[in-house]
Amino acid sequence: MTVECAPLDNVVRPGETNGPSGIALTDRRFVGQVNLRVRGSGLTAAGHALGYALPMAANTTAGDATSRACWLGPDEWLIVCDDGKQAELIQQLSAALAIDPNAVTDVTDARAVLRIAGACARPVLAKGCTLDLHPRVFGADRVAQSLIARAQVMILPIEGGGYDLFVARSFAGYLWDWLLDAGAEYGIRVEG
Amino acid sequence: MRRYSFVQLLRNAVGLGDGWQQAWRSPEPKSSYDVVIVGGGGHGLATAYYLAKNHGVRNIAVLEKGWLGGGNTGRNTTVVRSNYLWDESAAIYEHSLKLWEGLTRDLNYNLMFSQRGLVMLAHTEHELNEASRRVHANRLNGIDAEIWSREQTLAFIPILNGSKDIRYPVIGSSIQKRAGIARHDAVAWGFARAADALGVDIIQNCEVTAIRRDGSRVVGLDTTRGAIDARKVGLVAAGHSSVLAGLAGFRLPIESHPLQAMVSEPIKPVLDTVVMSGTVHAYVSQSDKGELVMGAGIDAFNSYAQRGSLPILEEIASAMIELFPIVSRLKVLRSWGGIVDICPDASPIIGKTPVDGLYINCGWGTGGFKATPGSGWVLADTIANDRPHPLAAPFSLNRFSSGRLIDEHGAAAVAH
Amino acid sequence: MSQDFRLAQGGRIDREKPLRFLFDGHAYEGFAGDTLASAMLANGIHLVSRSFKYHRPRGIYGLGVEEPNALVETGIGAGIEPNARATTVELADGLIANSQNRWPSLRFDLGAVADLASPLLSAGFYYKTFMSPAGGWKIYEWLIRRAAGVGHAPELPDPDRYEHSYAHADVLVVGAGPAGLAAALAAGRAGARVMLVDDQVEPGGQLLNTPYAINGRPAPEWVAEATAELDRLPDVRRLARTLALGVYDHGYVACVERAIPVSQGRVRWRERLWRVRAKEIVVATGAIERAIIFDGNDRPGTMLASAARAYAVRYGVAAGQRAVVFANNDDAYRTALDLANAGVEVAAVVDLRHDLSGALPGMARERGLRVLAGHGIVGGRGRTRIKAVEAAPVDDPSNRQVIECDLLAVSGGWNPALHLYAHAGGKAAYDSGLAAFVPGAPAERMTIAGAAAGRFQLADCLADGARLGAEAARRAGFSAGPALVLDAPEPEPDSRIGPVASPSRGGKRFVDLHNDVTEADLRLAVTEGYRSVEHAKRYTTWGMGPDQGKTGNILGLNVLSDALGQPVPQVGTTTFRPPYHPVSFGALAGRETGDLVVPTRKTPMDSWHAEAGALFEPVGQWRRAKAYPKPGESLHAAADREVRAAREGVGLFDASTLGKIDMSGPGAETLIERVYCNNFASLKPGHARYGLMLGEDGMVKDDGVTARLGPDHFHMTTTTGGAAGVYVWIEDWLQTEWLDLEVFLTSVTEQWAVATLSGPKARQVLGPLTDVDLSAAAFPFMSFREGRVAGMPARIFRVSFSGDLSYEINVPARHGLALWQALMESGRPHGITPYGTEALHILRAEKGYIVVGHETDGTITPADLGMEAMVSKKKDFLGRRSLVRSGMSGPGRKHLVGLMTKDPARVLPMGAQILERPSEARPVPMIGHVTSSYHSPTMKRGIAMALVKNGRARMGDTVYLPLLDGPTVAAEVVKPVFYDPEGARRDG
Amino acid sequence: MLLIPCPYCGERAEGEFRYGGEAHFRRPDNHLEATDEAWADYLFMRKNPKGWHRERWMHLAGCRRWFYVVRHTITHKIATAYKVGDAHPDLPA
Ligand SMILES: Cc1cc2nc3c(=O)[nH]c(=O)nc-3n(C[C@H](O)[C@H](O)[C@H](O)COP(=O)(O)OP(=O)(O)OC[C@H]3O[C@@H](n4cnc5c(N)ncnc54)[C@H](O)[C@@H]3O)c2cc1C
Ligand SMILES: NC(=O)c1ccc[n+]([C@@H]2O[C@H](COP(=O)([O-])OP(=O)(O)OC[C@H]3O[C@@H](n4cnc5c(N)ncnc54)[C@H](O)[C@@H]3O)[C@@H](O)[C@H]2O)c1
Ligand SMILES: Cc1cc2nc3c(=O)[nH]c(=O)nc-3n(C[C@H](O)[C@H](O)[C@H](O)COP(=O)(O)O)c2cc1C
Ligand SMILES: [Zn+2]
Repeated sequence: MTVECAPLDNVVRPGETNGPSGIALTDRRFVGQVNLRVRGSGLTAAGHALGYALPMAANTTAGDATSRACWLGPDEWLIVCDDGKQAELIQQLSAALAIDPNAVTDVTDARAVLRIAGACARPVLAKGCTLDLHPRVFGADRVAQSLIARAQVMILPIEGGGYDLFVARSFAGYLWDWLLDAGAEYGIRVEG
Repeated sequence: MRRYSFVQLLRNAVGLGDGWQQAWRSPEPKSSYDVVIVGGGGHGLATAYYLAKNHGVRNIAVLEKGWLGGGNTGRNTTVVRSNYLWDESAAIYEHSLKLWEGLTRDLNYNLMFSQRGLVMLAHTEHELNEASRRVHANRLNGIDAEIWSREQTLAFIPILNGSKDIRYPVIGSSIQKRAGIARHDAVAWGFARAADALGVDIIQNCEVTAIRRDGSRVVGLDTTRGAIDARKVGLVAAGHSSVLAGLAGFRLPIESHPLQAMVSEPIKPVLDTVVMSGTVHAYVSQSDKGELVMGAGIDAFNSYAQRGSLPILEEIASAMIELFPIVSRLKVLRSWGGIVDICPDASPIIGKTPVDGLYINCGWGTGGFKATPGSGWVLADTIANDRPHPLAAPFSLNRFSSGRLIDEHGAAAVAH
Repeated sequence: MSQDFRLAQGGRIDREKPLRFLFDGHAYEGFAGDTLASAMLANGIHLVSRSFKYHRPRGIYGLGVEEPNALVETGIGAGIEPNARATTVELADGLIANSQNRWPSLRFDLGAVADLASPLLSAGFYYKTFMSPAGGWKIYEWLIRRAAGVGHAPELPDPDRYEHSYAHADVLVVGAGPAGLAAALAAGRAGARVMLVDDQVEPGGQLLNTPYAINGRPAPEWVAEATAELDRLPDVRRLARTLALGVYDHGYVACVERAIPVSQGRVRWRERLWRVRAKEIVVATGAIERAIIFDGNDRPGTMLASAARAYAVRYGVAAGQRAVVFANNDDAYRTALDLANAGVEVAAVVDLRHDLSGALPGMARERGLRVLAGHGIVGGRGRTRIKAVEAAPVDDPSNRQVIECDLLAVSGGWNPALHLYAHAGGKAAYDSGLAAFVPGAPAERMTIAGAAAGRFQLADCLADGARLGAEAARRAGFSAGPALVLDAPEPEPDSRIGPVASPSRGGKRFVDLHNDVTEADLRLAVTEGYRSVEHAKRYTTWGMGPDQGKTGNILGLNVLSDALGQPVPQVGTTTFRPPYHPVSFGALAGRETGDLVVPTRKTPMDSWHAEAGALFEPVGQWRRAKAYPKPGESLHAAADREVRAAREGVGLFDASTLGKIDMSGPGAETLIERVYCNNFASLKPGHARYGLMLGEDGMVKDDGVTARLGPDHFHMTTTTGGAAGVYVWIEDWLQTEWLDLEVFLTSVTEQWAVATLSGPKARQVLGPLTDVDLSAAAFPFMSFREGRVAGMPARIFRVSFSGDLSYEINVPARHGLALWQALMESGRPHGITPYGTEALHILRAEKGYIVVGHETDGTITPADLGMEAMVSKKKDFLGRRSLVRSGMSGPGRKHLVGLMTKDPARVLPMGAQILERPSEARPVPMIGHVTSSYHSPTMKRGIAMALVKNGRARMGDTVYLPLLDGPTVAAEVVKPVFYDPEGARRDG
Repeated sequence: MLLIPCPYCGERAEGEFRYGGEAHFRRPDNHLEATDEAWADYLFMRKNPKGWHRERWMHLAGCRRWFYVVRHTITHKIATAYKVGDAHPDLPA
């Protein structure tokens, strides 16, 4: 088996910190991601394959223990799962959608996933993201695509406060640097 | 017209003069004119001036809906240059630059035309290649232009960030030494004063609300100050061209966008030339009063509001600091916006319209201040002779159906 | 070190915390809570600056952002800030301040000769002179520039940090005076998310500056309670030292927060730009006092009455020991009383009005103050500090009396601070009672409370705030909370305000202190026909200085009104523009400078390139390896070596940056047929084809290879720079025009890492690593296979941009680096050489392949490029209609050709222009230009591609290229394919 | 920075969008037979009104849908936004 290289493997230094550690920053290295495009009758079929109905409301998610579907657009979802599980998901979805127009695309490697956790995660993101992440507006079942500084991201809240940030692989280094820089005010700690 | 001179100034200072007179009259509009120019910006006033001066037309009015020069003439960043890529553009801008060189004395009004040079920075190989293409073309068009090395560039602009370890290090530049800046307001006022002296009626607070036609011919205008008959009409209304064309019943390939500029607080001289950067995206000069005068790009959306949005100003500021780290602690004093009329090929439209006797000059977008005298000159000639001046011919409206566009997006990469 | 002018008691400064500071090298002391200005005044410093044009001595004039005079330089070295307002600089221990715009010293400034020459330097004088000799302007300008300007820019880069933050508010309240506090409380009690910003260190606004009472207790007590309550509300954010700079569309407000100054070490950040998106904005920015026009109204020691009073009440500083108050309104009497109460001797109140029947003048008289009704100030004495004023009856200006004083407190009434309202599109209306502009029709999402609305009674301010705060919360969706009960009785001022100008005896009467604009200047402008308020402004520069006319605008309008014989509202106003108060470049830029200015996109193999010592170049946001020079090797030599390797042996190139779009669905074929001008219907699964994309204008837009993965499934590649644009564009057509097509696009640019192996030995390198049959028969040119490479899942495309045998190997990005390493390893015996973009360009130029953006510039058609054969005659595609416009064909169009210089060693410069025959004439007709040019290691000579008018008809002709450095070079027009024209090698 | 109401995602900052200019201008039917003038009209002529404007936006950093907005070009007020295929709402008075 060859060595797999996550986008930030050369960047992340666990234990690195730039102040009293209020925020934890982690590189999740690989997160299974399947881009699903489907409409009409395929929606139900996709729901069957996943074991739960696709979230139809904009900017919401649905899921179970194995995967979570994030609304990306009126006919588009990102199905997030553990790395390694995506092939199976793709197979199931493709099989279920055989007769419906669809696109099921493995995009696991297209994005890095950075996790920022801690009470100050929100003010850090607020330095570069125009979204209102106030818990009243952006609750646990929400997801949003937006920009953080100059990087496009998908923001997924995590349990216990904090966010998973999905960012195009080539921007990962930029976003990582940006987060470290923005978090310096509160102190940020890189976790392994 | 009483001539301005140092002696006059001195006499008035010591009380020997007989006082200053008004620079132009404010006459009531007459009921009819040979030529009416709509738009009292630099281009409109220059058109009127050259119609009177070069073509002997006497019965001319310039109608301005607000105050003279209150459009883009009064809110631009005053960059004057002629180093455009295509022959057609080079010819008209160079014609204009030559006029600039004698304009202060011609108008007897100090336009503070300052040929301090203009440096277009190159930060990438591609940019340098594009610059090379332009400079080669400029030279063969008789326009002074040079390619400068990184070292020459840095030596000429001491406050420029010379580090090689930045995102977009300066790798070279092109310079036009005869380029520079001028005092924007003075251009409107100087042309107005000189045109007025030749009998042109300059009528402010007079908005054109309708264009009257008899068949395919223009016969007059309705304005907020009454109806005015006209044998010929020139529309020179920059940001509002589409609106006026609409009144005359034809369409233009133009979109109006906000373009912003800003000035810093006045500081002692730090920058002796004009600097533009396409990649880092800003351009700047320092006015004689000491402010840094800056701009960059348009807001993407159509707008007739003379204001733009904050991100543009933030981008200018960050570009400025990238280029000139010492500006970081200086302060921005004021920002403002104008409405620019953008053509699909970033070149202007000058010439006849589908309506007989109606001529148009528009689409100068983000860069027409520099063309003020040249554009006035060729439009005056076009109106007087009812055929396109040779320098104007390539810029006709029908180039859009023929497909013979004059694509100056490259030369206008950063709006100015 | 003594603070001789510090009052024995009072003020909100902390007398326990002395702070030292330097002004012009002299050491002084102030207290925590001081501004630089209050500390200077406490030390009796009244001469602080020189004016812009005439270099007149100037002192502290105001209290805050309205300050027109007291501009100083603070800090040293890299920490210098020019043009800092002494009135807004918080005192910190060790603060260093210096005066500006004077030479050799503040007290003795040679520039002051300008003052003597002032009759020559009237408004706009420079437009009338300096015109001869022709060309003389260069010298005049040099002199003028050196005389102009105010402070000096720092000479070193800024060491400080600037933050940006976005914030969201249901209700944003600007100003924490009584109106703002009440508004924030009312909105906060309703449960709204409130943001309250105020530029002062402490909340309270005017309540700190004058002894008001609320609910029967000193107002500051209420301020403290209100603040405490706000701080307890969970959804209220209160920001001190935060100035709202500008209001933009849809409730977007920019505010800048200053850090708390520290004595030692660095602040964590110096300023933070808050970009607030507010559903509702309550503007409670108060009012700014204005001056009065009179002869010599700029002497140090002259200041706004409200400032003199605040220095006494808030800072415990006597701005003078013997004061004269000059008034045209009742509020000035509060100043007189407050000064007297603070222990300053009030020599007289000079009031332009005759009839002083209001309560406040009455109180002053009762207090025993001398009140000169119907009098104006007509002159004064003192050069660097006022010594006396001359007062005279308005009706008899020559009947002067001299009143000695060292402080002249001037109150010309108040101007509501309407700047933010104007930014939001509000149109002010003139209130002749206040002689001021007040808000007119409402602006979007905005209400205006308190003094900013022209409501100057404290009770009204509080009531306004409470009402508008609750209403704003309601509009934002919250129902009202507990009501605020606030009671603030105070004597009613007389609403009749007097004139803003005093009679003149011919002295200098300033309407704009900073820019030294006088009443006479404005009158001259009108005489000369600059009658529009905008012309008058620009001709005289009135209101264009660093203070933007905050104290002088109304004065000027009154002058214009008089000169034009028009009422003030008819004269109009100039436009308030952001920022409300100057803001640093640093704050606007935030962290978007230096390393973070623009993202640097990196490929999965980037770390390898970096370790290999690659020379990178920016391509859009990407960084790409340009070449891999060995130690001591030049870029050229490296590129040469890399090209040779890729031609003769094998090279490896990182092509990961190419745009990649996955297209699938039953309509995919039709879609591709429409977006490329060449045929794709005949493309079989497993095969790939080069596609050319045109804009609707018929011009070449992008190109790339597209492979058919399955009947309804394609993998499209685009240029690196075109990736985003092409994606958006195709989606546009799909989503808005071709709704009948069932196709899904998914961008997979980042999913795949791409390594291109090229050269005759490519097969030998790849062979051992893969299970795919690489034989030419099994895997021909322009086909693609899926398989494994070094154990990784891969898509291999047999395409070539170099003209030699070549495989583009795509693997999921996580494997990119491993793939690269495996190929390097496998290639080692064959001398595999990584090559960069420079070599790539040479390789493709040798083959005459175009690069969009080099051979095209948005004006080039397929026919121009010699690709008309590709263009389908049968199908419809985007841009097709445009190709048959009259200007798009026929003679005169430029064609892509090759150029070979007569001298093979000569490499033409990129962009060189082409002449039919050598000529010295200028302008001279050009027939084209060089689009790409390199030394070709393969051909061992210079080669170039060019676009030349009618180029294809000129094959074999000689053309001429005049170069910048002198020579005119001759070159032969040839076909634009220099290497392997038959294409045998790529098919090998 | 405008606040653009994406009909799918809700109000978002302008920075997430790409602007597409005038909405609903039509490619001439039978465009291959269209006159040069009609074609130039389609390619280049734009309404550019001073007032209410129907325009195209794409939510690039969001749902990636193109949609339409009715916006006033002087006040920048947005009256409404609608999806492709929706009935065109009337322009406000
Ligand atoms: C911020 C900014 C920076 C710029 N920087 C540069 C630069 O550095 N260099 C450069 O060369 N160019 C620059 N430009 C472009 C330049 O300002 C313009 O191209 C040029 O000034 C146009 O001149 P004009 O006389 O045609 O238009 P304007 O000065 O706009 O005059 C048109 C006039 O028509 C009037 N009008 C409109 N409608 C009517 C009506 N119905 N009735 C009567 N009158 C009407 C308007 O009120 C206006 O006064 C800049 C523009 C802006 C906005
Ligand atoms: N009697 C008079 O003639 C007269 C005239 C004017 C004011 N007043 C008194 O002044 C008080 C007015 O109360 P108010 O609450 O309306 O105003 P205020 O002046 O008390 O408070 C306004 C606050 O807003 C701040 N501010 C202004 N512009 C700002 C900006 N752009 N960003 C951030 N902060 C900004 C100011 O620094 C100040 O702290 C009342 O007590 C009133 O009686 C009296
Ligand atoms: C070259 C140039 C220099 C300027 N310098 C200043 C200046 O020093 N101070 C100032 O207040 N405004 C300055 N302005 C801006 C004008 O005050 C004004 O904002 C601009 O002409 C647009 O008009 P408006 O803001 O009234 O709409 C300058 C404008 C230009 C074009
Ligand atoms: Zn959306």
